[in-house]
Amino acid sequence: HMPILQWEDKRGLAFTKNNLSYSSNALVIPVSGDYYVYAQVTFRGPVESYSKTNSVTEIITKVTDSYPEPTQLLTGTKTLSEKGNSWFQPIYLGAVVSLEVGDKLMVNVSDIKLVDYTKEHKTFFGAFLL
Amino acid sequence: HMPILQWEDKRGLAFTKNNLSYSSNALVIPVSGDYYVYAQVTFRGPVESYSKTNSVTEIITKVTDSYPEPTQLLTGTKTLSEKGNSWFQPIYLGAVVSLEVGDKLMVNVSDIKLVDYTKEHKTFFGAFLL
Amino acid sequence: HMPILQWEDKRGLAFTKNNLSYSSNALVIPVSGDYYVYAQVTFRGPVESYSKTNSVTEIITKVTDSYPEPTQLLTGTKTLSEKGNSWFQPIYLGAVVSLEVGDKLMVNVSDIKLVDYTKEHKTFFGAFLL
Amino acid sequence: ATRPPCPTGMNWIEGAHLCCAQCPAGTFLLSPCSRHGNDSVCAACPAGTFRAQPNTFPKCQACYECDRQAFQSVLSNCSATSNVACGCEPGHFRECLDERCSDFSCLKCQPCTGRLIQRPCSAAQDALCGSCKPDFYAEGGECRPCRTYVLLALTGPLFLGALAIYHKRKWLRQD
Repeated sequence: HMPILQWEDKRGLAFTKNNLSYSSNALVIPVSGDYYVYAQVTFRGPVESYSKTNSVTEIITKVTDSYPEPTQLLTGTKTLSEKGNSWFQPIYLGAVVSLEVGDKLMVNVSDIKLVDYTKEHKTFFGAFLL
Repeated sequence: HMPILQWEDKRGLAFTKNNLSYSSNALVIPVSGDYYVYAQVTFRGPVESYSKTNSVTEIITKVTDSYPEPTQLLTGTKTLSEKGNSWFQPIYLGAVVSLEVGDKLMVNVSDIKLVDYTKEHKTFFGAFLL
Repeated sequence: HMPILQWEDKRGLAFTKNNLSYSSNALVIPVSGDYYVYAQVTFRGPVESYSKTNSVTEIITKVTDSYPEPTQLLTGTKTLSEKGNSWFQPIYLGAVVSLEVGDKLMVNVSDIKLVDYTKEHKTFFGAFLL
Repeated sequence: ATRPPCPTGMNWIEGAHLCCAQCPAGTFLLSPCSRHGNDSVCAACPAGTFRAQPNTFPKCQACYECDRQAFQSVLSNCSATSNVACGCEPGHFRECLDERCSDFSCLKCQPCTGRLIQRPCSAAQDALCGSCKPDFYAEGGECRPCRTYVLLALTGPLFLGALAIYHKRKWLRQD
């Protein structure tokens, strides 16, 4: 599996709404329904001891207790053409998905070392019930 | 006109909510109001017998039966700088628009051969009433 | 500070309602609550008499009367690799933020001369109460 | 919502639940008709907006603008019934972003220095440069004028002459 991003949900901007809660890097769905789920990851590079990356990927996945395999809900994937010098690349995803109580939402990335998590307004994740 | 994307709305993730229905590649508005409309198209290339593409465009358009011209609601256009080798490029669009019952929403793309429709979590289209 | 974009709030697709108002280039929040705030800016170049740009940035900021400094809510920043010839680069941002009555929302950009203001469906800004 | 078909020239107005006469191009529906259908209240499109066709829309469409900073020029201004039309400034040609060319950039025409012009630059496409002009020779993808050595010969004495005067003046100044 691709690495999963961890989220800070207490301090600063990150917050949870209508009692959606983050626990162990997943957004836990409190009530079944249709949610608009969204996430942006800002990738940046090159990162020191690091071979050339030629693409970055962000995937919002759903894990349901009753089903072993995570389901890929939304994917943003972009090739990079910035040869060698420093680059940054945001990927935004958002859509309506039908979720059940207890479902867990996570954000997977192609390479966690490339994620710019320094500022919460550059990399964020959330959802709201319609 | 630019080619219009067709959507699969029965199987898998694509689904319609609050009785929005897809018919002949358009999302049909069941009740007048303000909707958040969104779509992501993942483009990828190069595609075999294919001259160089230097940009990709995604446009969400509205068609009203009583008016002969479609209205462009949201546009994402990106030039490509990945010379020759394989590339992929997602474009996400989303905004609130005022719609009337019977209005049809469609997604036009600059070149349908470049659209990656293999996975529904990479290319998707939807709307919800506020 | 980075320059602030001015917006059209009446003509064409633009509208304001439920007394969310627009004044001196800011959306003014009429009632406290959680809002989905979004904006897309299409950047383009080159523009005459203009040195090379190697990145573009869009920031949605909040200004609160009770706090002198604007708060950066959402940031999209992208390096450019289109050497010399003409380029287009859209940046979309959207997320849920908790706002107080009287808060002002603005869109700042790294360089106003690079903003494609020519069509209302390429560069847009909005918010709605959840 | 099942809608009865309206006679031609009239549209179903959901709010009023009536068929109303269409407003002419250049106007929009300010308020729907009353019962007998053809007294729709139409108003002129405000400045900066237009409607190219008869309609019953509550608003007109916003005009586009030409991208003056990116070398676009205005071919025709926006009117109440037509959108603005943009072209490219002289010395530039249009590079379309899609087949319909609804979006395009204006790129500088190539100068064809020292070359024959097979096809001059036009709004639709760049100039097509041919082979080197007479009295020009090709070197490293460029066309250079042949008579440079003649030029050098001419400038030679001048150059030497200038040197002599320079020395003389410098020498004079040293006394």
